[in-house]
Amino acid sequence: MDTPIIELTGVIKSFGPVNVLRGVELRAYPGKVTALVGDNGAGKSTLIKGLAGVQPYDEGEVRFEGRPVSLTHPRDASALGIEVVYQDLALCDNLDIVQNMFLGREELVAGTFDEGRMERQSSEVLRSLNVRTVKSVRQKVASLSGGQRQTVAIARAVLKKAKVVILDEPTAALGVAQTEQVLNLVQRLASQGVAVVIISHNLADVFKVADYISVLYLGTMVAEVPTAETTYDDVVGYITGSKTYNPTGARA
Amino acid sequence: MDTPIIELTGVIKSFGPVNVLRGVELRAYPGKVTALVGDNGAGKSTLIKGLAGVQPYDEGEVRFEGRPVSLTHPRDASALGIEVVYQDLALCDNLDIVQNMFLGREELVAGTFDEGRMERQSSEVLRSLNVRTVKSVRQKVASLSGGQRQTVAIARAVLKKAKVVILDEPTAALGVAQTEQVLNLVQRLASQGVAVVIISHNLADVFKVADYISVLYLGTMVAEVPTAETTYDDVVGYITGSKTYNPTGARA
Amino acid sequence: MSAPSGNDTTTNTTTLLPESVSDLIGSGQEGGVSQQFSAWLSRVRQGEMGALPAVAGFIVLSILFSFLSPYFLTERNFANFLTQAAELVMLGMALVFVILLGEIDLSAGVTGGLAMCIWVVLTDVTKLNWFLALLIAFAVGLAVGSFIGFFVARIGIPSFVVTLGLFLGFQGLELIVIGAGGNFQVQTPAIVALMNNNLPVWGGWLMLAVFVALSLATSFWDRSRRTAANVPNGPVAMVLIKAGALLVLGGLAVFLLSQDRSASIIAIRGVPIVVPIVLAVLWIGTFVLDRTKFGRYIYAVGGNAEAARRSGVNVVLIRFLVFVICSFLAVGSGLFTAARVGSVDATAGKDIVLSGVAAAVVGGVSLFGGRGRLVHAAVGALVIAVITNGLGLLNLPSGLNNVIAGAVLVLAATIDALSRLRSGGSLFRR
Amino acid sequence: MSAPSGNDTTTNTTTLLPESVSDLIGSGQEGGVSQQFSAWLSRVRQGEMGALPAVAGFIVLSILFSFLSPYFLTERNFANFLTQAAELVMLGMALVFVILLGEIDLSAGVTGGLAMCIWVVLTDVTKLNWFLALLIAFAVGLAVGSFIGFFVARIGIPSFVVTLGLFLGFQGLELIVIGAGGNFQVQTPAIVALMNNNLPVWGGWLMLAVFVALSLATSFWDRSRRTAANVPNGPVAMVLIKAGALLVLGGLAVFLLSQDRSASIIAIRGVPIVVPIVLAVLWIGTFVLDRTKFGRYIYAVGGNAEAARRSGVNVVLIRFLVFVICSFLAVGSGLFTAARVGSVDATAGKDIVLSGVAAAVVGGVSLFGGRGRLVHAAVGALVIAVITNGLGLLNLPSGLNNVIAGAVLVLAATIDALSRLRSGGSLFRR
Amino acid sequence: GCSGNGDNSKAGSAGKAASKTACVILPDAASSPRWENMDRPDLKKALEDAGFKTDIQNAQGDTSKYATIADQELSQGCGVMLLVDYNGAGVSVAKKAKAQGIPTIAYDRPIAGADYYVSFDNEKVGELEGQAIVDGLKAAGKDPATATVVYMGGDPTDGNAKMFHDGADKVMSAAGIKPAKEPPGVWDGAKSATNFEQALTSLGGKVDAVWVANDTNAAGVISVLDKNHLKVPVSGQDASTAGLQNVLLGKQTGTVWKHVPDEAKAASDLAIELLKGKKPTVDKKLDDGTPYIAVTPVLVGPKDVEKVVQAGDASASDLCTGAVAAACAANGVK
Ligand SMILES: Nc1ncnc2c1ncn2[C@@H]1O[C@H](COP(=O)(O)OP(=O)(O)OP(=O)(O)O)[C@@H](O)[C@H]1O
Ligand SMILES: Nc1ncnc2c1ncn2[C@@H]1O[C@H](COP(=O)(O)OP(=O)(O)OP(=O)(O)O)[C@@H](O)[C@H]1O
Ligand SMILES: [Mg+2]
Ligand SMILES: [Mg+2]
Repeated sequence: MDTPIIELTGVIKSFGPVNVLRGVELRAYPGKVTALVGDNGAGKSTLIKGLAGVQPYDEGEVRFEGRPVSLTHPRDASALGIEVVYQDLALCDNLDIVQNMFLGREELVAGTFDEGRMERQSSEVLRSLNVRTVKSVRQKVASLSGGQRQTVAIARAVLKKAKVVILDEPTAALGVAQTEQVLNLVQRLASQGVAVVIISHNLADVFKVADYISVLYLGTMVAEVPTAETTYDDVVGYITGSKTYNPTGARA
Repeated sequence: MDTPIIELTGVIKSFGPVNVLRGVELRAYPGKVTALVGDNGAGKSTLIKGLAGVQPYDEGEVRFEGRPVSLTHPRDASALGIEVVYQDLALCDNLDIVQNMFLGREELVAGTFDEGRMERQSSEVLRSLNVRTVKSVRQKVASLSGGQRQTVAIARAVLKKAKVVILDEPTAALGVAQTEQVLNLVQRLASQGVAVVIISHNLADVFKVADYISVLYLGTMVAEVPTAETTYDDVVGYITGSKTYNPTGARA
Repeated sequence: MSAPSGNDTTTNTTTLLPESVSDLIGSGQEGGVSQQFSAWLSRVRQGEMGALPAVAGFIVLSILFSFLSPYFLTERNFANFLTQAAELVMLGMALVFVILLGEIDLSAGVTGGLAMCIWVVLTDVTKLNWFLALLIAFAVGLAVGSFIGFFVARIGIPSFVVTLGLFLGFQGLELIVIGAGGNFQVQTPAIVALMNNNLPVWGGWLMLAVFVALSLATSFWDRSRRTAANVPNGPVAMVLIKAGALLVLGGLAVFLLSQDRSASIIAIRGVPIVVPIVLAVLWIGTFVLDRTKFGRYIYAVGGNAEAARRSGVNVVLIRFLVFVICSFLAVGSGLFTAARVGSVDATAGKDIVLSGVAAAVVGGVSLFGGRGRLVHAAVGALVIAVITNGLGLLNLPSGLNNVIAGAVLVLAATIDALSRLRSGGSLFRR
Repeated sequence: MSAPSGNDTTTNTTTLLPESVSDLIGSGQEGGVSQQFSAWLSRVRQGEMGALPAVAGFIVLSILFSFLSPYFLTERNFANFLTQAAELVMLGMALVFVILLGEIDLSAGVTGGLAMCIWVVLTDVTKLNWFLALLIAFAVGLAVGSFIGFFVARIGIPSFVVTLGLFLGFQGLELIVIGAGGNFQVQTPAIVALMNNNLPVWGGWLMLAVFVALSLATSFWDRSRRTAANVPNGPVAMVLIKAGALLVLGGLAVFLLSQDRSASIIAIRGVPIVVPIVLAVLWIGTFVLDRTKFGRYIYAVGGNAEAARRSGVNVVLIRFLVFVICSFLAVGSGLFTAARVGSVDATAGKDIVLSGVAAAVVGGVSLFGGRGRLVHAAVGALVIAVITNGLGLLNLPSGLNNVIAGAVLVLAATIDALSRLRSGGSLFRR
Repeated sequence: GCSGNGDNSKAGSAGKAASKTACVILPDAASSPRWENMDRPDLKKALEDAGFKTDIQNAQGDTSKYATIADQELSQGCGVMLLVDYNGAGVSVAKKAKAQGIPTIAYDRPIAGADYYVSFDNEKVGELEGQAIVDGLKAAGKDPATATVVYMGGDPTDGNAKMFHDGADKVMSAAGIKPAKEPPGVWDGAKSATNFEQALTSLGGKVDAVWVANDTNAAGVISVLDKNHLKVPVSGQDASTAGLQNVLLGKQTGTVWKHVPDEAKAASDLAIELLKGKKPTVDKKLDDGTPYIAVTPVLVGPKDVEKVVQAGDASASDLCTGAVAAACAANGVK
């Protein structure tokens, strides 16, 4: 069994009367891809936002590389090397692509921006994600198409080397070719030792890239299973609540 | 050959120096599902927004039921019975689900709202779309998950009977079961004589529901083909520009 | 090919549902009184507090002032307070309409002032019938509102600039209308009575009865509609509790105002005439905002103008109309000031507008648009008016008075902000 | 299990790229001068016009006034205009920082006024060294800014309310500080010189040379960085054209100001001392906003605070700091006023703040945050100042003067809005 | 103020207890520093020394606030009301007070319906200012009839500004002066400076004298004159620190000094009589028959500054700073 780099236990999160997460567990392993699946409104994004420090959990323990850590601010997460692509993308519409990609991590020379270097890097990362219709990296993000925005958000997260990369439905708006590239990217990241957590409703994709599949159902983690040991139909069953997972291995 | 209810010819749209649509043609038929596919940034959403009157075209002719019409405002489109689900959803975060679903088409009694009736109808439509995690139809849309928001936007578009329903990547954020329901819905709409235009990157879904497939490549319509007469690989080829469509039938 | 059935594109509900679904999604109306109460409590904890912090601020300030001055908690000061606050409540309500769209009207105060200058000159100098002149004054309000609305909604100039231009320009116009150094007395008894006379004692009770009846009537109408649609209704006890609370609090107020509060032998008693007028505007405005398409569209445009536009809302028209309403009600506010001061001069309405905006904001209306109600502005206005009222009893030098007024305003807003913050509402604060 | 390589989580670029890609995505720097120009033109047509409409408004107004008064286009009035505009330009630039976050500072004017009251009392009455007193005055600005920043950024009170509170409170404080005596003379020659003396003629030319050199230096520095990164550079001719334009226009201005503009025998010539100061602030501020993390984060927070927060930007700190900067620069604006008027009284700075906000908005800064530059506010301030300057030459009665000032303001904004509208930019106007 | 009141707060008894209170409403703090810095302390001291309570408030240039203050004072009860009118707001207050049987004194500015009027004569103030200009022109050897004189009045929305203007204009036009320019009136040094600078520019930089309504405006005007190396007759009023300094420096011809304690004393004497329940008689009467106590203002030139200092309306240490020190010595200001 691998040692998880991230381990969540007993995570609880409520919005007023709505209990969104009711004691959730989650593990992510370096060099592996963990898929997080679940129905709409199951609490996947809420779980992720807690890990990112965006919306701290009400209760629960987060262990990073074995140590308990507190994640109350996005800066806590990025200090640990956690990069996140949010479902709602979270880009600044008034800034251009380069500015968005380097926001909070600008390249400096003598205290001022090294625009040339940032431009080159943005351009290279976007190219590697098979972007063909973006005319200029100096385009304002407001004027991008849905898929282009999503690509920028993904590019932003993989620009700097991270220990954990979390992607919340990264391919939802992407075309066939781009989706292919992102799935490749996910596998490449994992092969470099990065722990990847990916949320997706596309089970075909999930089965293509994931090492582990975690299923969230109405705010509880109902299954946490190696991809090799499960089937498409089982996972659909866990997601819709029509099947229950009975772990056969040593993991509880 | 069917008579199209909507027929676009020579549609051109530019944003400053960027020529997004360069003389596009499109047809949609009553009782049929037309899929519009294309790479990210190909101009699909731009094409749709023109049809919805949200972002009028620079040039080009729009014929509706044979007559040329001018679509310069969303109200023009809804007057013709065109309903649209936008890729960016376009919901008012400060309003609740019922208020969003009935925005612009509120049910009145004696000049004031008939809240009861609107509540019931919202609830019923959402249920029919397999929504299980929404606690209350009086929840503010701001607090919904990505998939829940998308479901609300779809429900809004099918609440009233329309002649044309246009869906811009309606299942992008949806779970497995919800996607299933939406595809069913699309087919049910078509069977009632509605002309449906659906944009999707998921070609499996497209082949499941579409009668015609139109492929947009860098702002030009490179293929317009009945689903039955083409294959998955061909369509991918058109999308990525690696294949060219040579119409074999009578349609040019 | 089968065409869809005729022209009923927007009138009929869909027939898409596989079968009629019986188990509805909740609507927050389920459960008994205690459940309703705890749901409300958790909404409050979530940060949806509306005017609650402002109410708290008002109570805190009132307690403070009643310790500092023995005159604060007298029937007489209560009545004074109501008339003093009336113009600010009115202006605050006027401004809510534009603030709900994320716009501002810096000229609201001087619009009222200018209309009153015109009114007073028409009645005093040209001897026009005062009522006709009043109609003209309100027409001026409508014209000003249309002017602003046109420039903001059609031409697209930021409302800050248009109304700042009018703010400057109208001060000049007032001067031209009134003449240098001039001022005119308000001599129309009906207008003076607005602020200086009171309803007969029975009138106050009648007013209360009418408002309680209205509250009950709308509640039961809603219930009947919900029953007809076969959706759950909240407990009937809630309706009665609300009406009861209105009856008790309102009854206390009317009772206090029915006592003689004169310092001389001539008795002064009864609810000031301005009170039912302000309450009527509040009720009608709230009705429009909550229950009509126009009101709903104001919130929609304020929340997401593009989404509203795509839903077929005539955004330009809505934007236009809120300025018209604002200017119209602003004339009402100007009228109250003129009636209370008893004269109109060339600076009328110059200073009140920032307080009006502050009233709305303190009450919980968001300057970014889309969130807030008329009653919020009304409560906010009471908070600001109680600062002036209370400090006025303390006999402080002018400089200190200003300093304290400013400090108390920040303090009141701090109460508001802290209560929202503690409840985790910070996420949705812009 | 292979752990990722050590601690370099944020220092190294990714090694994910399959191979180094050679064909870059464009960056708008490609092509020759004519292509650059047509790209700029189409950006303008798209609605990205920045201060262009304000510049147009300024030119139109100038032409108008030069027809209406023969004194308008004189060297003397040009110099007067520059000193009259300086305080508004400064305040407008101060306000840009907070407006970029979608916030407002209604107290900016009185903050400057209060700081000057303190300064003048310290120098005139307590006979403190004027420079030390000036340091204290600027420290007051910093303190006020920190106060506002704390309440807005940490506590979460809307800036409108906090700064309205201070607007009221500081008027009281000014009164208390100035006390008996009512107004005090500015007797420090160095301060008086700011607005009333001029650079020697060679100083004006030197100033011009410095700014042209700065412009060239930054451009060539940028080019060298781009070359190092191996990304395309714009044509070098563009840099020279810009510098040349600066040289010609600036040269004309300096030349005009180098003529004797005195009506008496004692010659008055040279660039007013305040001009290089304002230009330096403009240059430094623009540098910070365009080229440093802090500046970038201001735009990010103004555009989408939540996105900025998620990117690790310390949103609270940014929000705090913009208020500190605004108040600090506002003291500079107050200083200019005091120097020009030659005395400080208890109402200093009361009326200027709305004009400051209007300057920013007229110049093209969005009140909703995220869009605008310092130079926009500067140009907007020139537009507003030219209204006052031009009308002042026409000897109109007071009321009419106000009316025209308001009307011209709306007119100037209309030019602005119409040009944006025609260019189809309406989509992005909120 | 009221904290010493041992009575309970019932309206009736509060009224009786407070019949020993003198209620005062001051108009603003902007048009002149006198209200807060002189009238308030003087009135307070005189009345409280006589054993009465005072409730002194300032309407801060806002008629609406004026009415609010009046309500607040009347609700605490007043034995006499001493009102400084602000743009007519005093009239309805006087009416209200009368209805409650409270005697009213119009202080410094006339109020229709008040029982008494105590004032400096505002027109007289204007006349003195006008005289200073005329005399200044003559001293400079200029013919008033052909001299270029700019009028810098006060805020025209303030009724007093008109009286100052009319008084000044009476004297000046009698001497043959016609205003060369009359920019919009303000009570604001900064705007006054801009307005004057523009007027001066439109006169081609030539001016022979500037009638200015008060010292704050004069400071702005003088700043512009300095910048243009001009020194011409300039008027003012209030004997403020900056004004007196300008007078000493010879940049301002004179400032009209209204020795506020004189006016305050006349008013407080009258108020005390009224509070004691007496009905004092006054010899002078206004046109409408209102008893009128007039206090005369004084024009202060460089040689008279010492008088102002002696009277306690200015302090030599405030005045004689920097460049003014020499002028102080020359004019015997200690
Ligand atoms: N701020 C909030 N206030 C109230 N309820 C909320 C809030 N945020 C989320 N929720 C609720 O929490 C539940 C989980 O939301 P979440 O966004 O985590 O779902 P998800 O699993 O990511 O779904 P999707 O697949 O649709 O993205 C939803 O029912 C949603 O309505
Ligand atoms: N307002 C705008 N200004 C400039 N360019 C724009 C604007 N809107 C869209 N574009 C550009 O037009 C192109 C087409 O955009 P569109 O949104 O139609 O793409 P799409 O086919 O819907 O892509 P996706 O599958 O990613 O949603 C993109 O390259 C986009 O950058
Ligand atoms: Mg989600
Ligand atoms: Mg799209």
